Amino acid sequence: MNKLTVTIDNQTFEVEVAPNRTAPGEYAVIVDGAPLTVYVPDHDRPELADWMIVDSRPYELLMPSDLSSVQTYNGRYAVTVRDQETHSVRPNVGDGRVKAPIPGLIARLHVDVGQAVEGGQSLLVLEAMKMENEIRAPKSGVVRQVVVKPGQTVTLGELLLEVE
Amino acid sequence: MNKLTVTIDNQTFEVEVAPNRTAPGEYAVIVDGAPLTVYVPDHDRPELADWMIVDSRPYELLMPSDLSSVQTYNGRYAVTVRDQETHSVRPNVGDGRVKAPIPGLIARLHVDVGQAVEGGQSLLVLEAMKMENEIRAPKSGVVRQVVVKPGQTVTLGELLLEVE
Amino acid sequence: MFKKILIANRGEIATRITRTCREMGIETVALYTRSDRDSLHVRLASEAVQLQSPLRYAADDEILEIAQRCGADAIHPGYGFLAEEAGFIARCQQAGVVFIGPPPAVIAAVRDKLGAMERVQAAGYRVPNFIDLPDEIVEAEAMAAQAAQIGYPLIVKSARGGRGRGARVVMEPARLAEYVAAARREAMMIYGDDHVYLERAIAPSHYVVVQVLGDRFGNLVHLGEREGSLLRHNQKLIEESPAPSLDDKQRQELWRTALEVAELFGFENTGAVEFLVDGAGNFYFTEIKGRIQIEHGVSEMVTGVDIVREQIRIAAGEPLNRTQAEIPLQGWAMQCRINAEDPWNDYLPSPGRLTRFRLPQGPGVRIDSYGYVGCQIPQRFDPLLANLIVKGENRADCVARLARALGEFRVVGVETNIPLHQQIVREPSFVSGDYDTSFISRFRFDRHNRAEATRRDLAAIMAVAYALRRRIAAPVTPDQVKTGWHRSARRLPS
Amino acid sequence: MFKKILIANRGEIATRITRTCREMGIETVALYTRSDRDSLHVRLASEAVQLQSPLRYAADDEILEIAQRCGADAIHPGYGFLAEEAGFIARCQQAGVVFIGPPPAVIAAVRDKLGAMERVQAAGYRVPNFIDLPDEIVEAEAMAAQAAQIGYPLIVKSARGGRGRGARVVMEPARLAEYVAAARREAMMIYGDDHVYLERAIAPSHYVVVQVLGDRFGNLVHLGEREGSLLRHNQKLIEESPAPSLDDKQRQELWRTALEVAELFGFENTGAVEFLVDGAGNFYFTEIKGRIQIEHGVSEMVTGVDIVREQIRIAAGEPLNRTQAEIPLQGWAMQCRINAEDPWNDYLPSPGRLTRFRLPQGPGVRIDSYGYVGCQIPQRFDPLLANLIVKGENRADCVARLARALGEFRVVGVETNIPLHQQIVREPSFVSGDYDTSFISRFRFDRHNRAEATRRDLAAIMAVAYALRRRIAAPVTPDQVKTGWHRSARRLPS
Repeated sequence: MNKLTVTIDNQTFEVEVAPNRTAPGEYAVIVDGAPLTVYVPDHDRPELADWMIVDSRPYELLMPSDLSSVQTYNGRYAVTVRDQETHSVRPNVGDGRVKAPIPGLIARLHVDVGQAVEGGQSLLVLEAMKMENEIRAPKSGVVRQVVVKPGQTVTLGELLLEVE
Repeated sequence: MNKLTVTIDNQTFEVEVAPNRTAPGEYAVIVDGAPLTVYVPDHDRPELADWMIVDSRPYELLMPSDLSSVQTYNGRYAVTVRDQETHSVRPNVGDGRVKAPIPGLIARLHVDVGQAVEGGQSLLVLEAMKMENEIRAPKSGVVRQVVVKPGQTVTLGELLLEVE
Repeated sequence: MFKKILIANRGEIATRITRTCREMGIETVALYTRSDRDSLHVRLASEAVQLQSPLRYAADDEILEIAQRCGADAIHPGYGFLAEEAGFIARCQQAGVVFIGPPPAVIAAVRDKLGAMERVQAAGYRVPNFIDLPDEIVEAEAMAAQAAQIGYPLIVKSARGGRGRGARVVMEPARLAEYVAAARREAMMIYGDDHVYLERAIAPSHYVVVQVLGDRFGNLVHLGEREGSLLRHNQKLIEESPAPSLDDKQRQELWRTALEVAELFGFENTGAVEFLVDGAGNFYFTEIKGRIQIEHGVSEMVTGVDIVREQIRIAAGEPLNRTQAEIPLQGWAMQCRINAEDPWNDYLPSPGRLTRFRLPQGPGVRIDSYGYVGCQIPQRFDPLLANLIVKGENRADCVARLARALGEFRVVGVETNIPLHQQIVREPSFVSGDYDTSFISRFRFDRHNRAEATRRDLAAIMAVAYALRRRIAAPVTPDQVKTGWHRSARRLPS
Repeated sequence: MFKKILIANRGEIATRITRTCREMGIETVALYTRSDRDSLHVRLASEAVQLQSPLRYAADDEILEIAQRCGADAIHPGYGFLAEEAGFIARCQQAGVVFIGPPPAVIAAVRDKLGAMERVQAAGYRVPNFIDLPDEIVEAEAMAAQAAQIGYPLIVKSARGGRGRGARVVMEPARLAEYVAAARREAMMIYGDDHVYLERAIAPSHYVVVQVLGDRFGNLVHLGEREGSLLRHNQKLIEESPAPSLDDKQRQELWRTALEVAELFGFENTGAVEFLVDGAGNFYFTEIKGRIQIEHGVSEMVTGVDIVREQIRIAAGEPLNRTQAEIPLQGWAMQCRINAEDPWNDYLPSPGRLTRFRLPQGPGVRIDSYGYVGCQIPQRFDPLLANLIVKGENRADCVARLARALGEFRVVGVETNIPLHQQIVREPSFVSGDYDTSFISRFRFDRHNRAEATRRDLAAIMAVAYALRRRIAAPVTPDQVKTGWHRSARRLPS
């Protein structure tokens, strides 16, 4: 039995979840005290497990592996899942290391090492798919290092610069 | 270099095929003396290798693993591929053992053990997808054994009966 | 308007109905069996309930109970299963659940194929010669005596099913008893009733139906006609609208007749008034289908009317929101039924999991299917996997578009009849529109009239495919080539 | 008619053009770069040639050479790249290859955005206030002096590109120099020419264009209008036809004006005459696009005309085969541009391999895309992945259908803006049709007005997803739960 705090859009739920040992793919879930049965039809084929049935209500689902959102027939919902037995299940972000969110070409650099920046300030422009994409500071601080130069091609996740 | 005899619909070609050692995915092919270059764009991902480019002509392809046909944008072509270094590359069929070509229910049996049958004669009726499917004798002979009974469910490839 | 509709069907038609309900803001209850659970009609529903009865989608009591339990205020039957069961419709009415279709009295009248023909004949319209074949006639001689009154060739038809499944053409007296027995058996299997009748075959002929819409206030309109003469074993392969076999004068007369016949039956909701057209252009009423048909999309394409939406609106008691003059007939539409079956292996059904399912796209192309990549196509049910419907400005554009769309449509995981359709749409008699019900019997498979240059390219391709498979099956080393490789290749799953 | 057409483009438009060529029986030559090779436009072509020049699809010399080598008798440029390059068109003519588009003199006239506005103004039609900003004006003061003549807010536009990429709105003098520099840079990058001009912004307003077709015999017709007021950063997100912002009287006047303006330029082939409509209903000519546009399918849906087919026919010297009266405008159509980008992460482009690509199906839905399951979406090019086009009997049906189709459309492997479109099509101002170019700036992301019952279900679902992932990442044993598991979970690719 996992005790979780789940936020969907702006609403937070206390959720307990436990697999039904006698019915594979079925989970007994209690949301804010109300019991629900969640069935994972393709539980034996995780690569196809893109839908679930809550009581009798089917939901097609798309979600990133960090469970930070979910897309259904009706659109996208912002999600956070917190395991009450641990502090956080989300990857630790915002440590100031700015990585390329997409492969591309460094078109322009707006900051130098040692420069003070404010959170949200434009750090550089990454050109990809014929678009100029501004990369902004994740937090206020000082630029500690700049790893890339204009004209340089970067790959996904490559460290660009660091704000301290 | 493989020497093959390839029949497409009703036309037979003598074909030699050799991989280009310096260009991965590229094959030098000689068809009835005429040289062609065949490129397999997804040669490094065989599960996606469903198209090839002949000289500059792309072909999308669907083919069974026994290479007995090929479907392209323009339709289906009957195929035989014979390796001149061996007798046959096609699985040995027609040995008289009649197997279920589809899972289903034995609706009716038309023959008994010991009965003489002619090639093409109806042996039994297999019900599947709300259709009655007649299963016919692969060759003339005598029914040696009948493995199934009416009302029985059979799986794909299950032995039904044998004609000797 | 309804809040929630239970859709008592499966596959492409259940998915099709779900789509319109979604657009109308109506919740849906889907039904499914274990083997059918992957279908899009389940995934796209607001609620989904697994059927327990072995009767599956024909489990009338269970389905009505589910509708009540889920709070559905209406049931859409689709086609087949519970679509034309007067008893079921009456039980729905008693239970306070609206049945989306004609009222039970209308259904009873049109499902009585013999009575319907008699009524239409009595009203002065032409019908084929026919004669009842009551159950008590089981001796070959007695059958032959009945048959002699209408002559050969004739068709044995289910009194409940009419044309379609279970119907059998008898060319000569010697086969009559055998075919009647088979037709009775199949009618029992499909319709639960082995009552059959004999009808003089008008063959070759044209199968033409007029789609009608009628509300409960007596307003009745048609949505043009469809031709479905391209059949194999009484199953339509391709349908089109307008009918290429009719000229404009015949067309007008057919529409008028269809509306008059529908009025004879007090017809309500949607249905198709069906006719045979002989070589001389005479048309013969055969039956009224009191339900939506697989090929309804063809009429939707030429009229712009969503027939399922109109069915729902009419069942909810709304009047038709258009007059005949407000229903333009524009362009030309055709539909290919894409079946999971193998035409090169006796049309055996081909269940399996779809590993590729690339739909054709672009202008004038519509797909109605329950499939998607990853979907398991069940073996238990009808092999219809998808309706491919295209529209063009005229018939020539429409045929070219259909050929283009078939070429783009790629399915891996099951065999399909797409290559068969590809051959049909290139047949000169199909391209010219000059075909009738004898088309398939005259159709030669694998006509080898294709470009030699393509065959040469394909020979090269198949040689490379052979070389690739050899490498995948077992990395080639000189030893293996000479010794055991070919045996291992034979063990590959085919 | 042409035997073989080289399609000098990529992605959805190249695929779109290929489809019509297939239907016309015309062979095609596709071009591709290494990163673009998976695209459907390559797979569906009769021939495909890999581009060598780093200019890629803008490599005019290489492309003309390929056309000649392959024996193509015509080139279709699609949009962008070589679509409106008068010099290239002239070189095609000299080489004996037909360019499918307007003649070079017409292109030169309409690409000269300043000259075109002057000409239309001189003919008595309303245009926005504008002023040239020659290259030699680089000082902020000089710029400000020019700008002061037309007033703020104003738009900096590329003299070659017009509205769209590179255009920038300037609200106050302080930002003018900065924005002009940025616009010049982007104009150089996109169009190879940094000439810009200033135009008084009419904002909020409506962007309305009239699609026209003209043959070389002087026949000119329109295919109704489209509204494209729903923009983000000058990129249209949703287009529709008819324009909801116009009444029938305005519509008629707009059509007449568009045809008169097109005639002013001796317009030939297909194009769009573009207007801004202010809050008072006055419309201002802004430019003529001398090419097919991304959103042409919307006009195809309401007219039934295949615009690409007409382009090809006109370029082949055929006269228009219909009069204005023979072009019915029926129903309502809308298009969503589905981009491979992440609206929840600053709209960053999202290249990747499509592992799911489930298209919406059913009545009134059309998809134009180059994608399919297994296709690699490249990073180098425009993020446009698919045009989703739907048609309904009226605007309300069309909006409902669009919402339904967006819900069915499932893409895995790249992020898309589908969820953004889903929010937009439920916004009251969009649903009512009462929106203008200020829509996106007033649009609030993630408006939380959805059913609480759904949120509760999703909370349960996310809890199960969490439990499932935990099991997949590492089978749960009591030890692992308490010790190291959460660290390993963080190492999952996100």
